[in-house]
Order: sequence, then structure tokens, then C-alpha cells
Amino acid sequence: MESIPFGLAALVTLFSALRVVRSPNLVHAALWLGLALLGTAALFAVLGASFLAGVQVLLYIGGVMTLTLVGIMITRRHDGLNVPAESIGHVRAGVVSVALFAVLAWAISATPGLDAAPLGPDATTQDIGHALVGTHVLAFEVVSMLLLAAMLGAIVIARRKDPAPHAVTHLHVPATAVREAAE
Amino acid sequence: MTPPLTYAAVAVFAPVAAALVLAVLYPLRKKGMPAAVLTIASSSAAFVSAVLLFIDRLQGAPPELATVPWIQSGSKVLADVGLRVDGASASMLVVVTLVALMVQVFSLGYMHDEEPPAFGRYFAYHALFLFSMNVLVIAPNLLQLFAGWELVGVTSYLLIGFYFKKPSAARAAVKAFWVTKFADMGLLFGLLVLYVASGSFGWDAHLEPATATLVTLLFFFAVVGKSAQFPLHVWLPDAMEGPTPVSALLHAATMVAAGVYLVVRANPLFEQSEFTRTVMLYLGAGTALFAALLALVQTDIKKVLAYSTCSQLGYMVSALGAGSMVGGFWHLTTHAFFKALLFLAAGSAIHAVHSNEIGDMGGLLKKMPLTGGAFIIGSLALAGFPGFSGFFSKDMVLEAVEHAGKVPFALLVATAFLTAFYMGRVVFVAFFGAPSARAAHAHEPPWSMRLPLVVLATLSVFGGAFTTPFAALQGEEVHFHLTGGAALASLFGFAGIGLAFFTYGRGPRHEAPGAVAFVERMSNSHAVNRFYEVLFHRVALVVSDALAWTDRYIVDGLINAVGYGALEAGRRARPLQTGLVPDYVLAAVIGVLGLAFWSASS
Amino acid sequence: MTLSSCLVLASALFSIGIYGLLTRRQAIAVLLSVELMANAANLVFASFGHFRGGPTGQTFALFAVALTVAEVAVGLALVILFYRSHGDTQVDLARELRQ
Amino acid sequence: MNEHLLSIIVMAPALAALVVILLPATARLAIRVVSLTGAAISLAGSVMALVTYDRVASGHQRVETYPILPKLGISLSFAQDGWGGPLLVLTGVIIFAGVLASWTLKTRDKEYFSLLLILVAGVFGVFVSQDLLLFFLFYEVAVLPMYLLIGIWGSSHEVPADGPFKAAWTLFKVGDKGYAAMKLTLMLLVGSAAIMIAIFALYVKSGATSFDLEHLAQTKYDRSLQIWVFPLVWLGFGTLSGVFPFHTWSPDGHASAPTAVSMLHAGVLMKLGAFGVMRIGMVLMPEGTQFWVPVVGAVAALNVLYGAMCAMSQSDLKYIVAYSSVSHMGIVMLGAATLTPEGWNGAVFQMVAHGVMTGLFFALVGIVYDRSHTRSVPQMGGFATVMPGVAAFFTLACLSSLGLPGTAGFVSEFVVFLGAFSKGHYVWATAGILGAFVTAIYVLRATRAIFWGEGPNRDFHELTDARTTEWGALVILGTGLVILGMWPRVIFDHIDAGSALYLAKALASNTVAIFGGVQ
Repeated sequence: MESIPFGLAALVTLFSALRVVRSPNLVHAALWLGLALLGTAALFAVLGASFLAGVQVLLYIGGVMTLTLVGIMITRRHDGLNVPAESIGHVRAGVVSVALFAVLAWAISATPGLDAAPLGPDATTQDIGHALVGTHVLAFEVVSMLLLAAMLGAIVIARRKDPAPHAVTHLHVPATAVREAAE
Repeated sequence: MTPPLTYAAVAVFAPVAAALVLAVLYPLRKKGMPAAVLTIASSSAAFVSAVLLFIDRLQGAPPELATVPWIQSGSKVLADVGLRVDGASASMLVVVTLVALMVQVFSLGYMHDEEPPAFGRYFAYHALFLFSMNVLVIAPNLLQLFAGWELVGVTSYLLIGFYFKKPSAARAAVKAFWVTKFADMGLLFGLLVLYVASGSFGWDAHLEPATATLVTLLFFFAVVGKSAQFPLHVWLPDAMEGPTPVSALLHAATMVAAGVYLVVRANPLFEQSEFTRTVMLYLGAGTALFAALLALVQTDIKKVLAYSTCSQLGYMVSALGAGSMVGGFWHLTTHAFFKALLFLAAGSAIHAVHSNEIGDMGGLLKKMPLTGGAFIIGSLALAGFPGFSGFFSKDMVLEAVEHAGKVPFALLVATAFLTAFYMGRVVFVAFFGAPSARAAHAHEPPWSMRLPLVVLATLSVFGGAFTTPFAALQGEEVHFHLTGGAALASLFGFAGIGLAFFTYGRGPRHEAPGAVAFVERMSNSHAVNRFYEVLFHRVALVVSDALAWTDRYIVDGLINAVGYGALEAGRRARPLQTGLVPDYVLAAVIGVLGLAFWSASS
Repeated sequence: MTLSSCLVLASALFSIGIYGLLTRRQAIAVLLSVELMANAANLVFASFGHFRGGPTGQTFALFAVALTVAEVAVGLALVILFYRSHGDTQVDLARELRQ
Repeated sequence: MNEHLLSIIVMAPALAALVVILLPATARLAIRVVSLTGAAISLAGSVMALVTYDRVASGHQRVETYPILPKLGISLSFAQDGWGGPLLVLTGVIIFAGVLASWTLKTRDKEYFSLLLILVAGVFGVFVSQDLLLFFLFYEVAVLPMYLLIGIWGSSHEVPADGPFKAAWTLFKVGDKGYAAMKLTLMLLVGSAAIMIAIFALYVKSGATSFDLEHLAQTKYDRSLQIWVFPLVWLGFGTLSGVFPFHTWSPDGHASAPTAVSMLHAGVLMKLGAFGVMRIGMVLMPEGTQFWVPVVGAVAALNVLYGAMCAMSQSDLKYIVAYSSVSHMGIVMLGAATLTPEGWNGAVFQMVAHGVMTGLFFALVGIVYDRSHTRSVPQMGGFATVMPGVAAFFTLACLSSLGLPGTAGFVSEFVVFLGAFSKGHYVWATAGILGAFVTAIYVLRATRAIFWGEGPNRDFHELTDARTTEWGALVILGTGLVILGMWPRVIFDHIDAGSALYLAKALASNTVAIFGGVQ
């Protein structure tokens, strides 16, 4: 019964994920990521995690996508929306990722008891709320601290005045000295 | 403490107190004269107490002992230190303190021209020496004797090197220390073997015959070094680089005699080994003749006396080897007096003409009658002229050796002849004949140098009178009687003096007789010295250089090579780090795959 | 729709992310691939939450989302910094430590 | 106060270091005064500990225990045994003299004195620790500051490249102070790694309940375990005491180190190594000791002779003294390897004797180097005319070094040889005695070359005798040598009490109790 929406969402997600990693245009890749994330949100919904799906849409597609696009815009000399995204070593990467997938799939298939029906009803948003401020309140607080730290860190890092040429040469000095000593 | 022990304690501690005061209160030392006064005062105290002790011992009381545990290990006493008062130590103590006192008084005049700090240092060394020597003499066991033995070696080193600015003196000091230290290893080994065998450092242990031979041979090795016996005699002539009074005290009268004293002390052990005593008998006699031959050709008056000392020590060793403890010891005593006298008289002559060469002297008897007289008395005593002290002691030695073996006896009689000859040579060349240019303005030294000459000359002449009490003190009954052998030696002595007179005593100096020329060549070749030099420079130094090189470039090189290898391996492995993030991701993924396969297969 | 099909899907998503990580030279493109992989992980959390019941799976997924957001923020800041110092966002340029 | 005496001894230098760190770098006199005060408190405390130790009762006294991690059985545990007193006093004397000898230091004195004091706190800690882990921690605290002390305040010189490993020479700049510091630290750290393995092996096999040394000593370990753990301890600690062939950090390290650091390192730190071998290796693993002791003794005998022979060929004054340390530490290990009361007493006595002697040596070498700016012996000559005091003390140190009766060196060497002889180790003893003779050759050669002969040539116009604080250092150490040599019982009886305690344990596995007699 759930198989059809699941399959559809899965197809959309996988296809757009492939486009994310293959698209020669970075802006396109970012947009494809949006679709992939949307697909995942749909999957969440199918899996009974409606709250999570909402968060996914709001936070990821609303926040992360925007952030990423802004990042692309300010870091690339671009020609309109055509931002080239080079990629190399397809064969090597393909072999490795297929092998990884094969191993994972084999491991999943070798694990018994994964075909059972759901054990109980899905958690409601209320349940999640209780869990967040009840059982996992410490983790919750830590995560909020982390977010704050990340925010501050991001501001501090990105705000720094351009130290580039000096910093790079400074890094070079001991490195060459070491090499000279080694030779 | 009983009176005798108190006397002994004073004899030991008075000099060390002086030495300590001079070491700590260095202004006293820097001023010079206060140091001399302090040292002589302490030596006088030591001498007076030694004499008191000697008189006390003459009554024949049993030995007295005062010891404290020096090292306790494993809850038992490993070694004692202390004082042992008996005939031998009392006699030796008198000899040592008397000669030391005389030499110190003599030095007042002799060293007068030194800078005050050097003068003070000189007397501080003397105080230290007297302490060390008395520690050796008074030792209740062989370990303390060894300690004193080494300490006198050090003071000898310091005093030979007193003129340390002179390279030859510096070399001589170090050489003396090395040679004696090399020999001292024998004593150290001997002590260890003795302790393991008997459980103590006492000299009255009963040992297995083989052990006794081993121990005594090891001890004797140290004696060979300290008492300058062949082949370790090489340091003694060089030691004449030190100030002449030092030669008189350390390198003639007392320190070199320590070897003989050791055998006297350890006589109960030596009695247990016939083999060692035979070795001593022959080696002593051989050294006596060998050194006398070398003394023939020396032109330096101190070197003549130095070789003569070797030769006379050979007599003593030979006597000890023949089993006559008293003979050796008595010859040590008389020799201490007349050899110190000879050295001091020679010092007085050197002081006057500012040269050691007998050729630079000549006719000194007229200019310096007292010095000349003293030297002649000493020479006669040394030559064993009847009536002089040396005659009595030599007679005891010869009598003992005559019974022990014909060959050593013949060697010693020949030595008696040579002794008379070379002493005659020195006397005739230096004190008779025409004065040389240098000797023209010679005059008698001040009273401080004359007094010791008089005292020692008196003892050299009349010392023989004490033969019987001295022997009694050592627990032996000796009545003097002229034996055939001793008479023979006396005859040979006369012949030597006569030959010297005919060769050197008439008018201008003659060239050395033909037989002497051979000895001269032998002496000039310095074969024994050369041997040690080769051993040191060609063997020891080469081996040590090779080892040092190996340590630097092989042992340390290997460790550096390990470090180098680590760096090199790192350098080789560095291309693995491409710096490309995808490569690291790839490595991580491959790692995960590997882990998966590993967990699946196991 | 079974748990295993969900997990296989997540694995596929994850592998695609790895593929992107290995091939992309653009810093931002690399970040996008990392996002995909984070999503795969979230999917696993949600799947287990659904099939095993209880709020834990979803809660964890929420935490993971928060972490991802933080990571994106810091990551993008780094990219901007990197861009300033190197004038480009090619990750290959970040090899100073190797010199 | 008496029951906390050991803590005071250990903490005084550490606190002084803290105060020095907090002082402004410009307060140069204050830095020195604080350092000297810290050293003086430790010295006074050590002397008090030595004097008030009850020799009759012996055993562990003044026990202080503060649990740190009770679950793992780790505690800060101090106690004084018979060995503790003499070794504490030695350390106190050396650091006191070392601070005096560094009085005229010119660069970064704040950092220097604080590091020196931290190092010494570690040394004190090792000598009184009764907890294996803390023992090791203190050991590391004592060893590691050396890297900075040599690397920053040291001096460099040239060592010509030669031999099959030439390539390494040019790469490492052998002779450079950085090289010396690095080699010393790396070699000692490799040793520490070995010790660490051994410590955990011993801890785990004893039931993993306590690091208390007493507890570990009561554990009976498997013979096979002891046989493989003992060499780790021996070589690990042995590296620090210069066991052949892991001694090569010593010549370079001591040659490059500043005066007081050489004094401390050769005078005290090298003793930690030998102390560790005896206190940890031999006491905890009797059977391993029995198994390995022929090797330990043979290597020690080799050390004595080999170090002396190498010293004979050196022309750099500091190298001569450094190699002589390698040689003399061989005596310590030789004594330890005899497993006799004589040998052990001699070994510990030699630790003290050599500590004082080599401290004196390095202080003198520092003075000579400070005045003449050269360490090359052939360039010197005739210094005795202008520095008679230094010459006199140098001669004294030489005489002790060659084992002259009346100086400390004789007592230890003689007793060690006696121990070796009594167990029939004639070859070891012979090597040792020959080593002492070779020592006589090279030290007197050096004395002659430096101090004797014609007055100093024109290159040396700034030569002066020792100055105020330097006199202090020389007199303290020189007097110590003579007192120990003349009347060894000031510390010998203490040492004997300690040896009795530990040797009984080291011989525990033997069916025949050897302790108590030589026969």
C-alpha cells in the first residue's frame, strides 16, 4: 500500500542525487540537491515521520539550499547561473562507490529480521516533543550550544580580513626548511 | 686510650691537623712562612710522640690495638681503621718522623727562594705526606695500609710535580703515579683475594699454599712498583725532578721503603709462600746489581743517588726474600738515615752551585767542609765501610742471603763493590779535585740546612749501635758477628773505593773505563723506558683511539642510522599523503570495505 | 516497503554521496555531496524509527539535522575563507601542509 | 612537620619553580634567591631526613599516602628507606651547588631556573615514591625538561663526519645542541616506553589492583614473564644510566649541556636509571634478575673499561668527563649485578660518590670553559698559575675518580669489587680494576695538559680563579668527597639498611639465603 509512494519518492531522490554529483553546473547541482532533499522529505512522510519531513523542508530546503546558493554566488566568478563544477576520476569513484553499495546491500540482506512489519504505531509530534525536553534534554541543550558555537564560528571565520598571501608564505617557511633538511 | 696509643694518635693526627688548617686557612698558606712553622711544629710533635712510643715499646709490651669499624656491610664489619702499636710500627714511625722533620727543617733554607704561596704549598704537601705515611705505618690491617700506600703515592705525585711549570717535572710526576698505580693494582687484587680467602684484611691469616703464593705475589707486584724494583723502577730516576729535599724524604728514605715495610708487616703471609720469597730473593738481588750498574754512568748527582736507592732497595727485598725480616727492615732504617743524609748533602751542594751535574762541582770539600764531610760520611755508610751504620745492616742482609742462595749472594757482593765504586766516583769528582767555575763561589748553607746534616750524619755513623735493640724490638735475637760473606763484601767495598780513587781521584777527570762505556750505552738506550712508551703510545693509545672511533662512528653511528632510517622512511612514505581530500576519502572508504571483508571472513 | 528496502535506499544515497565526494573538485560541490550522505543517515534513523516504533529514531534524526546545519554553516564559512586566500574554491589547492 | 618532611622536600623546588614563573623576568636577583631558597629547603630537609632516619628500625619510614585513583590503586605515596636519605642529600647538594654554579647565567634565566627546579622535584619524587606509576611519572618529570635545558641553553660544537654512517652525520648536524638535546630525549623516551610496558605487565599480572611497590614486590610473577620483562626494565632505565650500547646520548648531551644541567644530569639523573634497575627490576623480579644477571654484570664490566678507554682518547674536556661518567656508572651496575650486600652497598655508595664527584667535575669544567672559551684540552696549558683553586679542586675530583683511598670513589669501588670477588666474578672485578687504572691515566693526563706546564699562552688573557658563588659550589662538593672518603659511615650505614631491605627481596627466590655474609 505504501510501496507506490515510497517507490516514487525513492526514484526521485536517487535520480536527483545522481544529478547532484554529476551535473557540470554547480548551480544546477545545488538545485538538484533541493529536489533530492524534497524526495527525502517525502520518504520521511511515508515513513510516518511527518514532523521530521516538515523540518526537512523548512530547514534544509529553506535554509541550507539558500545558504549554499549564496555561497556559490559569492565564491565563484560566474557567468549568470552557469557555474562550472569540474569533476575527475569517475571510473575510480564509480568502482569504489558501487563496491561500497554492494557491501552495504549484502550486509543488509545478510541481516535477518529486517522484513518484519512495524512493531508499533509511529511516534507523534507530541512524543517527539516529550523526548526532546525529557529523556534527551541534555543532548538537546548540547546541540543548541553547538548551533550557537557554529553560528559564532562561522561568523568569525568568514569575517576575518584577508590574510591570504601572508598566511600562505608563513606556512611555507618551515615546510621548505624541513624539506631542505631532509635532502 | 693507653699512653702508647695516645702517642701513636698524636703522631698520626698532628700532621693531618696541620694539613687541614693549611687547606682551610689558605691565607696562612699564601704567606709561606706560617705554613712552614706550623708544619714543622706538627712534625716535631709527631716525632716526639714517636720517640716516646719507641721508648715505651723497648720495654717489650705486647702489641696494642685501637680500632673503629670503618665500613659495615650486611650487618657485619667489613673493615676497621685504627692504630696498631708494636715494635715494627714504632721503629718505622721514629724513622719516618725523624727524617721528615729533618727534611722539613732543611727545606726552610733550601726552598727559601720560592714565592711565598709555593713555599706554603710545599709545606702543606709535606704535612699531608707525613700524615699519609703515618697512616700506612700505624695501620692495624692491610686495608688501611693500602689507603696510606695510595695516599703517599699521591703526595709523591704532588711533590714531584711541585715545579709544575716545568714540563719535565709534570711528566715525571704523572709517570711516577701511573707506574706505582699500575703496581698498586696488585695490592688491590691481593687484598680482595685475601679477604675472600680469610674473611679479613689482617696479615696473620692462614691460607692454602696456592692462595698464599697468589696473594703474596700480588702484594710483591705492588712492592716492585713502590720500591722501584726492576722492571718498574723507571719512575724513580725521573722523580728526581722534584725538589731535592723531597727526593731525600719520599724517594729515598720513607715512601719507597713502604714496599719493604709492607713485606715486613705481611711477613706472616710471606712466610707461607716459599715461591714468592724465592722470586723476591732473585729479583731483589738482580735489581741491586742492575741499578748499581746504571748508577755508575749517571752524571747527575741526584740520578746516581736515585739508582743507588733502587739498588739498596734491592738489597732489602733480597733480604726479605731470604727470610730475614729483621735484616731487610734494619737496612731500611739505616738506609733511611744515610740516604737522606746523602740527598740533603747533595741538595746543599746543588743549592751552592745551582747545578745537578757532578761535572759542575769539584773541590767542594774545601768550600763547604760540613756538606762535604756529611756526604763522605753518607757515602761510607752506603758503601758499608766497617763501623758505619750501613756496615751492620748490610752484613745482616748478606748473611741471610748467603744462606739462601749462592747466585743472589754473588750478585749482592758484586753490587757492594759497584756501590763503593760509584759513590767513590761522585765523592772524588764532586768534592775533591779542582773546583769548576760554578763551584768557585760556593759556600756553606744557613744553619737550617746544616743542622739536619749533622743530625743525620751522626745517626749514619753511630746507628749501628742500635742493631741489637732494634732486632729485639722486632722479636728477634741478633748478636753481631762478622761472617765470611760480609767480610768478603767489605773487601770488595774497599776495592771499589780504591778503584774509584785510581780512576777519578787523581787530578783531572779521566774518561770512564772501558767496561763502564758498555753500561753507558745500555743506560742511554733507555730500553725499559722505551718499552713502556711503546706500550702506552703504540698499544694503549692506539687501542683507545680505535675504541673511541668505534664508539663515535659505529655504536653511536648505528643509533644515528636508526634515526636516519626513520626520517628516510618518512620521506619515502610522504608521497602517500597527496594533500587531496578525495584521496583521503578514498582511503577511508577502502578501509571500511577492508574492515567489512575482514569481519565477514572471520 | 520493508526496513531492508529503506536501508538499501539509504545505502544507495550514501554511495552516491561518496561518489560525489571522490569526483568533485569544487569545495561547494563537495559540501553538497556531504549533504547527501547526511540525508542517507537521517533516512536510516527515520526508517528504524518507523519500523521499531518509539520517538527515539526521529529525535535522533532531528539532532542529526541540527548537526548538519551547523556543519553547513561552518563549512560554507571555511569555503569563503578559502576562497579569499586562494582566489578559488578548488579543494586541490588546499595542499600547503603537504609541501 | 616531620611526618610531612618528604612532601616538603619534593614540593619545595616545585613551589620555587612556580614562584619563579610568576616573577617578572627582569627580577634577576629575586629569581636566583628564590631558586636557591627552594634548593636550600630541600637540602636542609634531606639532611634532616638522613639524620633522623632510624637505622636500627630500618624499613620504610615517614610514610605518607594520598590516594589519587583508588579504583586503579594509584596513590601519591612517599616513604624513606635506607637508600632514600643519602640519595636525597646528594640531590639536594647537587641542585644547591648547581644553582650557585648557574648564578652568572645571562639568557632567559627565569625559564632556566624554573625548569631546573621542576626537574629536581622529579628527582626527589623518584627517590621517595612508593607507587610504581608515580615513580614513573616523577621519572619523566625529571627527564623531559632536559630537552629544553640543553636545546636552549646548551652549546654546539663540530664533530667531523666519518665512518659508515656519514650520511646521518651531515643530516643531523652532530654536535649541534639541538641534535644533542634531541638524541638524549629520544633515546631516553624509547627507554621510557620499554619501562611503561614493563610497568603495565607487572601491574596487570599482580591482579591490577595496586601500583604500590610493596604490593607488587609480594606478587610472585611467572618465571617466563620475569624473563622477558626484566630486560625491558634493565635497558629502559639502563639507557639513562649509560648502559652500553645505549650510552651514546651521554657524551653529546653532557658536552652540549650548560654547566648546572650537566652537573644535575650526570650527578643525579644517571643515578635514577641505576636506582630504577635495582628498585624496580631486581626487587620485583628476582627470577628474571637471576636469569639476566650474568649479562647485566658483563655489560657493566664492559662499560667500566670501555668508557675509560674511550675517555682516554678524547681531547674535548667535557667528553672526557662524560665518558668517565659512563665508566663510573658501570661500577654501579656492576655492584648491583653481584647481588651481594657489598655490591649493593657499593653501588648505592657509588651513586652518591660519583654524583658528588661528577658534579664537581662539571662545575670545574664550566668554570674553565667560561674563562677560556674552549674545551679543547690540547689548546690549554699552565692554567694552574692563574687559577690555583680550580686546579686544586680538579685534582681532588680526579683523585676521587681514580679511586684514591680517602676520597669517596675508593670506598664504592673497593666495596663493589669485594662483592664481585666474593661471588667469584673475577673477570668483572678485573675489568673494573683495570678501568680504574685507565681512569688514572686519562684524568691525570688531562690535569697535566690543562693545569700544568708553562703559564697560559696569550690566547687566554681573561683567566681568573673561581668567584664567590662558584667557590660555594666547589667547596661544598669537594668537602663532600673527602668526608665520604674518610668516614663513609655518614651514609654507609643508611645504605646498608636499605640494601638489607631490598636485597632480601631480590634474592627471595633463592633456596639459600645469601644475605648476611660473604663466605
